[in-house]
Amino acid sequence: MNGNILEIRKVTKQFGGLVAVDDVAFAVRRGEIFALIGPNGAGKTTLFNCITGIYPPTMGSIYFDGRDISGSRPHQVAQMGIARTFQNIRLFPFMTALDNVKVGQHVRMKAKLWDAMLKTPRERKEEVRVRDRAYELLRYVGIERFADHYARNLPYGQQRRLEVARALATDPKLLLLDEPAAGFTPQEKVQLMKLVEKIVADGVTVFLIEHDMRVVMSISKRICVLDHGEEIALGPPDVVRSNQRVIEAYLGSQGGH
Amino acid sequence: GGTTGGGSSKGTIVIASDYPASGGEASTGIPEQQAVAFAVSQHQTIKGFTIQYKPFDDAINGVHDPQKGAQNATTMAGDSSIVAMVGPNNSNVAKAMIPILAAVPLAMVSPANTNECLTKSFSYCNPAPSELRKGSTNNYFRIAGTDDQQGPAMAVYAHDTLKFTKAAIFSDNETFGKGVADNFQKKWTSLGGTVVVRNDYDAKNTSDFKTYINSAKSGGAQFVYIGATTGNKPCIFKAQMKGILDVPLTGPDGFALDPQCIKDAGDNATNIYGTTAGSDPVAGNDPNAKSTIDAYKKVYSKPTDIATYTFQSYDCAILLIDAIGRAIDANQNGDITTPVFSYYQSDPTNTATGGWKYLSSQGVTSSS
Amino acid sequence: MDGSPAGTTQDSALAEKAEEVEDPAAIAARDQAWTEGLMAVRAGMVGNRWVRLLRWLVLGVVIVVLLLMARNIATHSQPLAYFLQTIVYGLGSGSLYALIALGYTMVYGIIELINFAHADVVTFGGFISLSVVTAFGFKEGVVNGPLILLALVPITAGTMLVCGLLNITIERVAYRPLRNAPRVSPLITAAGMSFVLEGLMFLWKGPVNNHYPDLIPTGQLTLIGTTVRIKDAVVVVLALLLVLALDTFVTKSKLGKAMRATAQDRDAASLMGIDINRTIAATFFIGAVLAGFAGTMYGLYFGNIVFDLGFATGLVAFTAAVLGGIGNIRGAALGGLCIGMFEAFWNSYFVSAWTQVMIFVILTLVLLFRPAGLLGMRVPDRT
Amino acid sequence: MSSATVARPRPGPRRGRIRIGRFTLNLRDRDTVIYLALAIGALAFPTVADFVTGGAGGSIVLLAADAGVYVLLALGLNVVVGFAGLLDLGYAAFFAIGAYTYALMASGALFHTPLHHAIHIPFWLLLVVGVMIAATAGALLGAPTLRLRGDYLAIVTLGFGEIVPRVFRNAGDWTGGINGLSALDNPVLPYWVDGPWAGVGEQFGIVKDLIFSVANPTAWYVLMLILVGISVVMLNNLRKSRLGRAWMAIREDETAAQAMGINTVSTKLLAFAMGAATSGFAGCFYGAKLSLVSPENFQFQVSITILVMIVLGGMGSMPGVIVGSLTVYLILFKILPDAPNQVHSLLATTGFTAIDQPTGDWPGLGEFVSRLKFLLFGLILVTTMLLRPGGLIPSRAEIDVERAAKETSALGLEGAQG
Amino acid sequence: MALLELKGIDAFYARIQALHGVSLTVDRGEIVALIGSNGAGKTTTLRTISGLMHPAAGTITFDGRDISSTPPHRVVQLGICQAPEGRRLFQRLTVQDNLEMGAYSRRDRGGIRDSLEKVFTLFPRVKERRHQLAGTLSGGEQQMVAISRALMANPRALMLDEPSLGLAPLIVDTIFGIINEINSSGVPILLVEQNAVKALDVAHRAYVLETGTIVQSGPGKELAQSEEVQKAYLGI
Ligand SMILES: Nc1ncnc2c1ncn2[C@@H]1O[C@H](COP(=O)(O)OP(=O)(O)OP(=O)(O)O)[C@@H](O)[C@H]1O
Ligand SMILES: Nc1ncnc2c1ncn2[C@@H]1O[C@H](COP(=O)(O)OP(=O)(O)OP(=O)(O)O)[C@@H](O)[C@H]1O
Ligand SMILES: [Mg+2]
Ligand SMILES: [Mg+2]
Repeated sequence: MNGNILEIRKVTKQFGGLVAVDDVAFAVRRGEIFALIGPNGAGKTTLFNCITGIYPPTMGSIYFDGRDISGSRPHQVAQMGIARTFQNIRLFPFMTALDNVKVGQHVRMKAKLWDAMLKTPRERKEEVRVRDRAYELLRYVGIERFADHYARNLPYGQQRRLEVARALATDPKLLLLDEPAAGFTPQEKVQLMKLVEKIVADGVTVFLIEHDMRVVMSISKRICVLDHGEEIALGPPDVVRSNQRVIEAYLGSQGGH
Repeated sequence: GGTTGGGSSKGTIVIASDYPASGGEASTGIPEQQAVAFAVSQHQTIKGFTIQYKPFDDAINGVHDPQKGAQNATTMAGDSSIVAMVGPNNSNVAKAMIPILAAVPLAMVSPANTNECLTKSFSYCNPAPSELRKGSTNNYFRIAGTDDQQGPAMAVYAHDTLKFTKAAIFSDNETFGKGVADNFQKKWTSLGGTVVVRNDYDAKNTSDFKTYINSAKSGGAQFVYIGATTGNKPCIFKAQMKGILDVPLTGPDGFALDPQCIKDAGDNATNIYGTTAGSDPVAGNDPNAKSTIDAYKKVYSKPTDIATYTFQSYDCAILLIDAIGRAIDANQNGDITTPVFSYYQSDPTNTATGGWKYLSSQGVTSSS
Repeated sequence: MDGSPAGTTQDSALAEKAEEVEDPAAIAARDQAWTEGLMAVRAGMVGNRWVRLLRWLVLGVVIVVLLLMARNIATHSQPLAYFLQTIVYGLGSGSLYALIALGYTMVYGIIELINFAHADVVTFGGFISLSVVTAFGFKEGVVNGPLILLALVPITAGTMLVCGLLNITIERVAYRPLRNAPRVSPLITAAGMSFVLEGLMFLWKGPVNNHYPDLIPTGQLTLIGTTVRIKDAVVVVLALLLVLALDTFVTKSKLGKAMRATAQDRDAASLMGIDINRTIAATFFIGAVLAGFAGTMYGLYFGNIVFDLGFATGLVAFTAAVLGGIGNIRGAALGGLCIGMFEAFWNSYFVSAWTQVMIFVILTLVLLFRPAGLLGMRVPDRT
Repeated sequence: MSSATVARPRPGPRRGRIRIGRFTLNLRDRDTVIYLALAIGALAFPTVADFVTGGAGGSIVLLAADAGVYVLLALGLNVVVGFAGLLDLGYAAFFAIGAYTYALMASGALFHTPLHHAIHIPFWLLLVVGVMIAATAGALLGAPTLRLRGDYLAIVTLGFGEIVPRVFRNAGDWTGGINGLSALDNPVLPYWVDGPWAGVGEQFGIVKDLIFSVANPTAWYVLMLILVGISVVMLNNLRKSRLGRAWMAIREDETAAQAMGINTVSTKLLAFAMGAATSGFAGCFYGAKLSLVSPENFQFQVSITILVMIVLGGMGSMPGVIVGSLTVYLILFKILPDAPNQVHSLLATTGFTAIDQPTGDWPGLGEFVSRLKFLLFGLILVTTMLLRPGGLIPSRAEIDVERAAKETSALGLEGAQG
Repeated sequence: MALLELKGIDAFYARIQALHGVSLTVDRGEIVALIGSNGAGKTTTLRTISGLMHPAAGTITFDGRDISSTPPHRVVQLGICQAPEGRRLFQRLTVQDNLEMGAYSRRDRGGIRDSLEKVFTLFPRVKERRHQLAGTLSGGEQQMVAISRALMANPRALMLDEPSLGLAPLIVDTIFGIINEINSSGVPILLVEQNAVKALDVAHRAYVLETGTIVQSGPGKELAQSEEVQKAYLGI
């Protein structure tokens, strides 16, 4: 095993005639913040979906921690240690923030059907542990005071945080964030960056998709750029920023930021 | 049960009934209920006691429900003014009620249960009648012909009188219908007849009988036998035969003698043969029956007020009222079951159908 | 799942993977299948391997049944005539199912409600036209011949109108107030409305079968031993015409488009300037107009109507709508025809006590392979 | 940040709480109060019934025991529909399976089948076996539905609801066909279980087994109470456990649930299995008490009735479901069937017998009321739903939806974003 | 008199009050920006104007008519059109059908065809995908369709709710270009944006909304200089 936590090996994803991801190959290193950028419809979310098992890749394979995970089902992928957030927030709207996070810990719990029905001491102990951990995570992302609120009633920004907390609850080794800063004010973006850095510092690798160049350029170690499903650049922010193809296809005037 | 005293009369005696009186099955249940009410209205007192009538409904959401039947039975058992009941209409409700009322005991007389295993012990009966009563004495009587009689009777008639050899047999796939059809088929084949097609249709889900008619036609059937009750559309079958297959329709009294059948069959209402467990009260010309029927029609004038088992239900009520009289005479302290049974042995004169008379001579109604 | 420790399932899944060496082309082919409707529901289904296994199993069963049917068909004394006649009858009842299924599909399509009361509106329609027909004294033998059609057309039209108004009223009273309530609440009022309608018809026409006079002129055409009566032809042709008209209307007309938009996102639709209340009411109206037609046809074709007819018929018609792909007009028509045809064939060649069982078995199988019905399509769940 | 707009005070921590050993009762919690009231009501019921009817409470107590069957069914369906959000329109199928399991294994029925050997397994054992079989059936029947979402699932379950009773009806060799199976065994409680104090020396001065029979309504009632009690406790535990949260997560957003590592397939199967298991309880009790099962009594109407019970009570909320099932049961099995007789006697006592007499088209008021039953039931359903769209005792989530819906607009536009 | 005017609007979600006496105006030919942090009530304001929610207190007038309790489809027919938050496309209709739905209340066939052409030139990507089902588009593509759909109505007043959300930087530039272009043809625009830099840059006037209350207003450029705004919304 090498320093790569995730390896995308020549992955292609087609929808009918449309090639959404075209023969993409790169690796995410353990402990880094890796960003995936590219114009709208470039195939970024699709690649996330391939990684998390929502779609099987048409061709190619994906290795996580040295194991081939292509074709695994989403819950298996989550069990192995990949968590994600969604481009359009997908919380459990009629569950409290606390319960949302508790659901996140599902894979790391051991209680069996009988334990639950009979409320065995084992189960009770585990529930206490899960509850404490959930509060801890809510505190971690800064929304502990919303613990009792239904997810749907949280303001948008807090929903994003909650989604992160829920993802972290699965104890991931790799966290995929799909446009985490969308709809944030600059202030909130700064807070988000801090949060992401904290997460990485705690030993989780972060792989994110983001359109805000200020966020991307300032926190990511390396960036991969997709255009029309193809990889057009890969490297540290400085290199990518000055790449002519990237500027043409994606950055435009904002490239300077 | 027992009789209670008090008031101006010596006391009040209540006769109960248990029929499906709501939803689709009300087409038979309500007239049955009305017939009992009518019988009671004709005999408001007996030997100084006032007779009252209390109907129970065993249908839930329009379908007869044995659990409801059992509940009704428990209520009857707990109500000391109720001495006997008429009904039920459905054999599986009877199965739920018999064990409860046998323990009391409280007499039940059904105009409509035809399942032979309720009273007769055949090897295939599960449970045997005695098991059903769980050791108590018999409390259950009926005046309806059992399924093992009507079917064979028609088979013999079709074979010997009509000289047919090829039959198409159908049923509504319900307790009564399938029972008679099975028994018909057994007898028919034993007589050497050919069965060109045998199918049991789902009455609720079937409106289109043309495929069945077609299968009968292409097999060259000389007549059709359907085991069903009127509500389960045998006569609509006949209506749809129009222009496709012009052969007689035969069946049990469950529909064949029901005036509703003539309506259902529309302009194809000819050539229908039926067996009956007794003499047909409506078509027959027993003057006694006719006057009763006319009196009933005066009160209940709608055509839908007469259906299958309506006058059989009336008979059951009359039977019970007479038995109550005997019980009072014999001072049997409210034991109606014994008089009811003894009544079968004697010679009745005042019922609308006389149906039970025919049956009692066959000795099939009680297995005591 | 609670029973299996986290590790084992995943390990075995990986082990399986390792054994399977599939060439890219095969993977691509499999993928193609996914995109065609299956992929959409990948989330929430059993692993590939099981699906493939099941597929073979089911295919086997289907082949056996087909062979049996073929044998029965072939060994019949008049194979061809009997077969064709069965088709004719299957088409007849199938087109009635189709008509009723349309009402379910339209309402479901727009407000995702299984409108349990729909088939009762059909029955209601039948009773209305029956009453008018009786009031005018039309009976078999009294009036016949083509002239009767002159009377039947306005009667049917009137029935359709009355049913439409009735359905709009029902929608207004029982469904609209619950438009934002939990999904099942309107389902219960729909069941309640069904009881109410059946209760009313029970009071009105009693519990018995009501004979419906056989008014369509007699006359028939016999070819290769197969008889097609005017009745059969009228029902099938009119039903198909209506389906076509409706389909064109929904796909082409502005109101039709408004319906589709309203179905998908009510808020957004109203932001386009669509009056959603009117659109939903219109949907109910159209569904009920078809119901009125179906009710009259039902009476004329089968010769009777009973107050609780809707209960069982509705179940089958709704099944037909689902089979075809609920929300899809052509799907409902196809589903109705399929079920009518299947019933006819099963009754003709097999034991009819199992007909209903087989219908639902087939429905389940079809949904197993096309989770959105025969013609239904589902948009993948985008993340 | 807009925390101020949504922040709401958390309920006071300690007030209104009673501690009993390890358990704390929170009297400010609506559900606790309802459970408490139900429990007290249930315990007092036989005595009260006896008192009110002047010693003839037996039939009411039996009625209550029968009602328990539906309570169990509703609780089970609530797991599938209310917790996991899987609309099941064929729940009666599992009820049928439970009842037939009892019927075949606790009667002479199997003697008449190709097996030729009757099996008489005691009721108490069959409770467990029946639950297992029903749960297995639930999982098996659930399997093909798992790929389906929303109402496609509903229609397949509806299909099962139609298939299962028909199979029982058509497989006459094994199931008694249309005639069903009857004369099933009654449960027997050995004397050493109910203790010498129960049936001391009636006949020979020796203790004897307690036999459940019609003559002994309280026994049935207590048995049902215990079954309901066990189910309520277990299902409530489940609801608040890891599994319960997984069900709710699936209900809310299946894709997101998967992404959280929930195996939706097995979790949904478990929901079906748990729902079916509860109906297995109900089926055993039903068979044992009625001593009869027949295919006609597990039709679509039963499934719908149970669904009506849970929706009317408040889907997802267990006390709501209990109250709902009791209410609907009371209406369907007591109030509506009794109405005509009530009218008869009311008219008789008030002297208005004239309008109770049938004349011409008028069947008499009592009879008329009897014909109104269908209509009345329908009207009750519609009006209750209109007045309380979330049910009589809605779950917390539904209270919220309802409020939002009411206040968002009178137009019927959606409040929440799609 | 202003074309669109809100006076003292209160709005509620269940128990939660989302707007507290919000007053604002949009004049003919103006671009007005509405900025504020998450959950401030921006979307709620737009929903109230569109008639998707009705204010508990206060009045909304458009062109002199009170539209406080007008249903949304009537509001659209009056000429106020909105590209809602969260795109809200008709997922199972094709892109082209979605665009046609945008022109639902228009009757001029020729005009509709012109608008379609115009939208296609603005967003080539949309043209490329016009036969695809809207539900399968990528997030950004959906956003483009949502904006295009609003343009199809040929509105008298346009409201855009976070039009740049989820768009690539290049497209964001395009969007703001388009906003200017539409405005220069005389259509007033009420713009809700997180990207306050750009929003304040194009806006003639702007309002700052905080927890349901307007806390600041003034010409866009001026607000961009304001210290609080800079700190909270410009990330400076
Ligand atoms: N299920 C699907 N069926 C058909 N086409 C699809 C499907 N999912 C995605 N696509 C197409 O694949 C392409 C890539 O989509 P994807 O969501 O990956 O883009 P993206 O890079 O995330 O873009 P954005 O930044 O706008 O979110 C898009 O053109 C989209 O239309
Ligand atoms: N459907 C709802 N139910 C309950 N509360 C809601 C709902 N929608 C919004 N809210 C609340 O109303 C307030 C205002 O929300 P609104 O959506 O108008 O904010 P916004 O300014 O548009 O924020 P954003 O930038 O996140 O879109 C927030 O506190 C939010 O939590
Ligand atoms: Mg994306
Ligand atoms: Mg907003």
